[in-house]
Amino acid sequence: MKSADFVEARRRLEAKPQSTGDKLTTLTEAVGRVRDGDHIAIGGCLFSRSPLAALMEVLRQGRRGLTLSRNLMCYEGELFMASKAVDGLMTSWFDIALPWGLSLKLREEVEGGRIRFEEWSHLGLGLRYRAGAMGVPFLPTLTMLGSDLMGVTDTRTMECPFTGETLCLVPALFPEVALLHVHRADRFGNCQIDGYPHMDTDIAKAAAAVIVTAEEIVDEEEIRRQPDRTVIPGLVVDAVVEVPYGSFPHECYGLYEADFAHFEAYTDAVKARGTGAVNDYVERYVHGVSSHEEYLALFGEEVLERQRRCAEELLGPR
Amino acid sequence: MKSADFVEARRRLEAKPQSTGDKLTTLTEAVGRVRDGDHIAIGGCLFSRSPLAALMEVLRQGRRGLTLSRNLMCYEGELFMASKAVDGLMTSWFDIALPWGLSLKLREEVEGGRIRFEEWSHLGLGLRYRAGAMGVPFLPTLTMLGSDLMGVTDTRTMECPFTGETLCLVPALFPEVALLHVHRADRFGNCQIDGYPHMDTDIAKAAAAVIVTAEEIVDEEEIRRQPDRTVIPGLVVDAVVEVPYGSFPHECYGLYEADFAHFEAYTDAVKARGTGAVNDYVERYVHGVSSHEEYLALFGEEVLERQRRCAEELLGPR
Amino acid sequence: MSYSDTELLAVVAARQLAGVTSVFAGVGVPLVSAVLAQKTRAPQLVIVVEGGSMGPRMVPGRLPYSTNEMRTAPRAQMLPGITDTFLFAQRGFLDVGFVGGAQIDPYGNLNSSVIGNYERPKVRLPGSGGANDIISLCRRVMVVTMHERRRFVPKVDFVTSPGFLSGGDSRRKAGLVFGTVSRIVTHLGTLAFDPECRRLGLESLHPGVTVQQVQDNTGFELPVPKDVPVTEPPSVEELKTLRSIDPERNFLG
Amino acid sequence: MSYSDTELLAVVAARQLAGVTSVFAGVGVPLVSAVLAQKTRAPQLVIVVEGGSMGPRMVPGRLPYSTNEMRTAPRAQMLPGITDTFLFAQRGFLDVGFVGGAQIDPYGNLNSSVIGNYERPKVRLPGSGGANDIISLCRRVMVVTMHERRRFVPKVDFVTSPGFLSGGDSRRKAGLVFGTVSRIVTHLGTLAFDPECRRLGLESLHPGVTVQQVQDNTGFELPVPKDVPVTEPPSVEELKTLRSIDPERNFLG
Repeated sequence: MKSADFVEARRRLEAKPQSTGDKLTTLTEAVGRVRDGDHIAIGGCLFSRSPLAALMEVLRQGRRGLTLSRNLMCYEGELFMASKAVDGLMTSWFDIALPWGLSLKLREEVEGGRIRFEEWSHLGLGLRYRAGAMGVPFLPTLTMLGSDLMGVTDTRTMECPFTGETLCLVPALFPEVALLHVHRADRFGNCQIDGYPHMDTDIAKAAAAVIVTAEEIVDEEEIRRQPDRTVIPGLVVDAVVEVPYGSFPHECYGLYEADFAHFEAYTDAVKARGTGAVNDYVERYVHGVSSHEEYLALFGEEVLERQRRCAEELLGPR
Repeated sequence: MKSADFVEARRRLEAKPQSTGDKLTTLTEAVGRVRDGDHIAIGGCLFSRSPLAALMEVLRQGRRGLTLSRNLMCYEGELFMASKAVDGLMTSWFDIALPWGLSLKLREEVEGGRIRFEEWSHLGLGLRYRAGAMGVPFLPTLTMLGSDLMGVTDTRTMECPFTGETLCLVPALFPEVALLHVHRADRFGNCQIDGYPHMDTDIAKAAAAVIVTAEEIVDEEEIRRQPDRTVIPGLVVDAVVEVPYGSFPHECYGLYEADFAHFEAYTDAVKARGTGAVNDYVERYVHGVSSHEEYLALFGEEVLERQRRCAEELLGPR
Repeated sequence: MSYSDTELLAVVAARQLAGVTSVFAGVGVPLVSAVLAQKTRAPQLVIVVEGGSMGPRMVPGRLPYSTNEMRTAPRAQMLPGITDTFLFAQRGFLDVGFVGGAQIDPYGNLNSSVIGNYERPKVRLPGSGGANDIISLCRRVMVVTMHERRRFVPKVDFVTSPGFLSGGDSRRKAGLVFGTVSRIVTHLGTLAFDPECRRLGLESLHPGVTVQQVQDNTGFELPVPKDVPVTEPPSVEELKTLRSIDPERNFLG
Repeated sequence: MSYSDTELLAVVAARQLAGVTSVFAGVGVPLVSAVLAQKTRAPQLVIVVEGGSMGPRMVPGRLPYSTNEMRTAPRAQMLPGITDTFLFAQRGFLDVGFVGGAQIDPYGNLNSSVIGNYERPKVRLPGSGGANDIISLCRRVMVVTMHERRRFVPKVDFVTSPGFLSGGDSRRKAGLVFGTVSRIVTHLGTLAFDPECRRLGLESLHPGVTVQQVQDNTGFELPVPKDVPVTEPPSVEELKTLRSIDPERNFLG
């Protein structure tokens, strides 16, 4: 799957009006920046700190022809396929997790030749984002060498000019859009994340446009009180939106645990009724509501509260 | 100046007994790991979070034939030259800072052809450590290209196989020893740093042996309470020592400000009496004392307390 | 004390971690084994999980389902980013890695991508995740898996994670300078590689398992040494500890 | 209101930052100028310092002596590592960079390494620090410097930081795809590059300065445009604000 090269990617950044000002906006406006055909890189990992509210809004706005990349892709990938919003997926792994079995939707689409599925190793894809973040065309690595992954991706081997060893070069990836969910941000887009950093900072720096949802928008003085906790500077962010429970029913470290019962109900439905159940899910959770608040109401206060307690039990109060 | 290549560097790591156990020791024992001829990479930057207590101990133990590398090198480099402990210096900048003028000692040694002085750009040297930390033989960059720095360093240019652009490749640097000073560590060597990270984590991962001094050794549970603040894992550390004011009279972010009056007195002495004053300084501050406690006593409680207040005034209480 | 196949596998894998400083483990049996090892023969073992957790203390009954959720993090020593976690392995800091796969061949190559043709597969599997990286970068890797004929195949449909490739020095020649696959640990026994040709052979049998049984469950010929050692059965202590780690048997089946 | 050469330089440099989003500035006059710009024409300006500080609010009277001490950090928005700070520039996020040097040639190449022969120099200078990186990686770089004949030389003894190298497209050909040196700001005037041959020429004069004076302080011939614009003198407001930033005149001399 194609990506801008590092020269085009930088020119694109330079051509964009850069702002260090206020970027606080609504989810609708922020996600409205996504265009048909864009490559969207998704922050978080699997069902941890996924920008689900933003992804649901992308679907609600009816985007088409997208490419999605994510280091480990969860059922959000199924929702995009069911919505026919996506042409290509780039990942190192696609599933929910061990207890919930293989993704039937992915199987149908790939086995039926209906989607481009490009697979990398976990580190391989991570280094693609990192090369992008660094503004270089590639990074050298020892991973992926010798495997058949080399043959199905745009990697190269080279002889190291310093050592003569064989290296794998993974090309930089420059997505059009990064969708990220963080713990807190100020209105200028300076972001802080608790717990796992995942690949969010690399994705933010690599992308041409960065859309952030945050559990909480805090006063800029709160960010400035602990600048060593900031992981994404406002300088690279285009839009920021306050979205409490913006990852739900995926988890947000320290705040709420993933709702495993929800995963179970979803996969049970797919097992029972086939991938039509994915369409039903999209109907109910994407198009059946008009906002993230209505979406959360489908889960109910009690469940949100319960998952908050689960997180606190596990990691202690914040 | 030579460095192990990435294959040798990894073999060296694998040959070393690796420990996840207790590494708490004394400054004398920890620094006793340094051998004549070693390449020591120095953490912190200029007069910020320098591992001065450890460096003074290296001199006290009489090491010879060392190479020192540091992104910006401060007067500690002068002390090593005056002690004839060092054969080579690798840095991007050598001085104290603007108000204190050029380093007379560096001038004498370089202009007299008595020391190997290898200069990189700041990022160039940073990427050398980072390549080492990543376990790859080089990293590509656009910096240093076209400059005369290319001709005096072991950089290469290559044509990018993806884009055809000319890239500068900086080779990985794998020092024998990393000397680092951090805010807090547990006895297993898990380290946390406040404020500026500088290049410490890259240096720690790149080096064959890692010696850490910490302002405070804390219970492991305190580290585990905020694992997202840990920047160097115990896994990579060989020795850890509690050394309060371990950077003094350099600064430690948030804890004490650099003692500029001390810099002034030092440079005034050099200006007045020539580089013999550097030898005098070594006599007094290195060999005139037998421990870091005695060294601190030369500054006096009052000065330490004053510099602590300066830091608090500037950044607020911790 | 009786035990299930999965329990046996977990106990045997845990024993492999005696003296090990760090283990790169995925969720399920590998992680349960690592926790068991910590509580038995390897108290200083640092568990590393690819989602970015070093040295966590897993909470019994709250074991994670994935490598990057907060259940994987309690009281960790460090939470590096995912890319940086793998780079610790690339630099050479990580001692042992545990991996698995849907197919494994006589050279230890693993497939977790597709069954059948790559472009139009019969079964599309989840993919490498970190398996390719772990087997390429850790010092020593062990494959931990149930022993089934459909899994042990003469040739994998796709090399997702490289073992010894086509044997001999082909792994080294491909640029994989470091790391090695040291052993396959299954619920029937352990398999190891010939030091020259790098083909798998039987190394040991678990209690009550016959050579024939292993061969029947392996889709290719396994050389058998003259005297095959037999594994010490899981002790009561080991089993009790194991069961206390996963009391709801989410992973022990 | 009268003003010193350094004050004039700081005011003129600050004006260059109108509309700029971020400036990569070293300590001394560049940093003072950046703070002045923030307080006058560029309230949203994010100051970036190579030691790893983004968006700090400098404390008047406690300005830093180096790019990485805590005086550079108060109430910053972020404190990235040094390498990562430069990588923001390499990726293209940083708008303007301010640099200086002991020598500068007609193509804007800077020397901060040695005077004389490289191996056995007459004067060993501190070295590049971040200057090479800033001029190679930022979008636009301005040289901010006192205007002295010994500084403006026909050929630098060593190219520490590349301007337009030998002119024309030689910078691009060396692989420096991005960034440009847009202007030299001195206490006498500003110099700019010919868009084709990339040689310096006079662009503007500060109040009361003659062309001859500039030429006398420049070690090579400067083309002079027909009508040379004259800089607006520093306003009372600008000077008052400037002096409030460095009340002890550590950097304003």
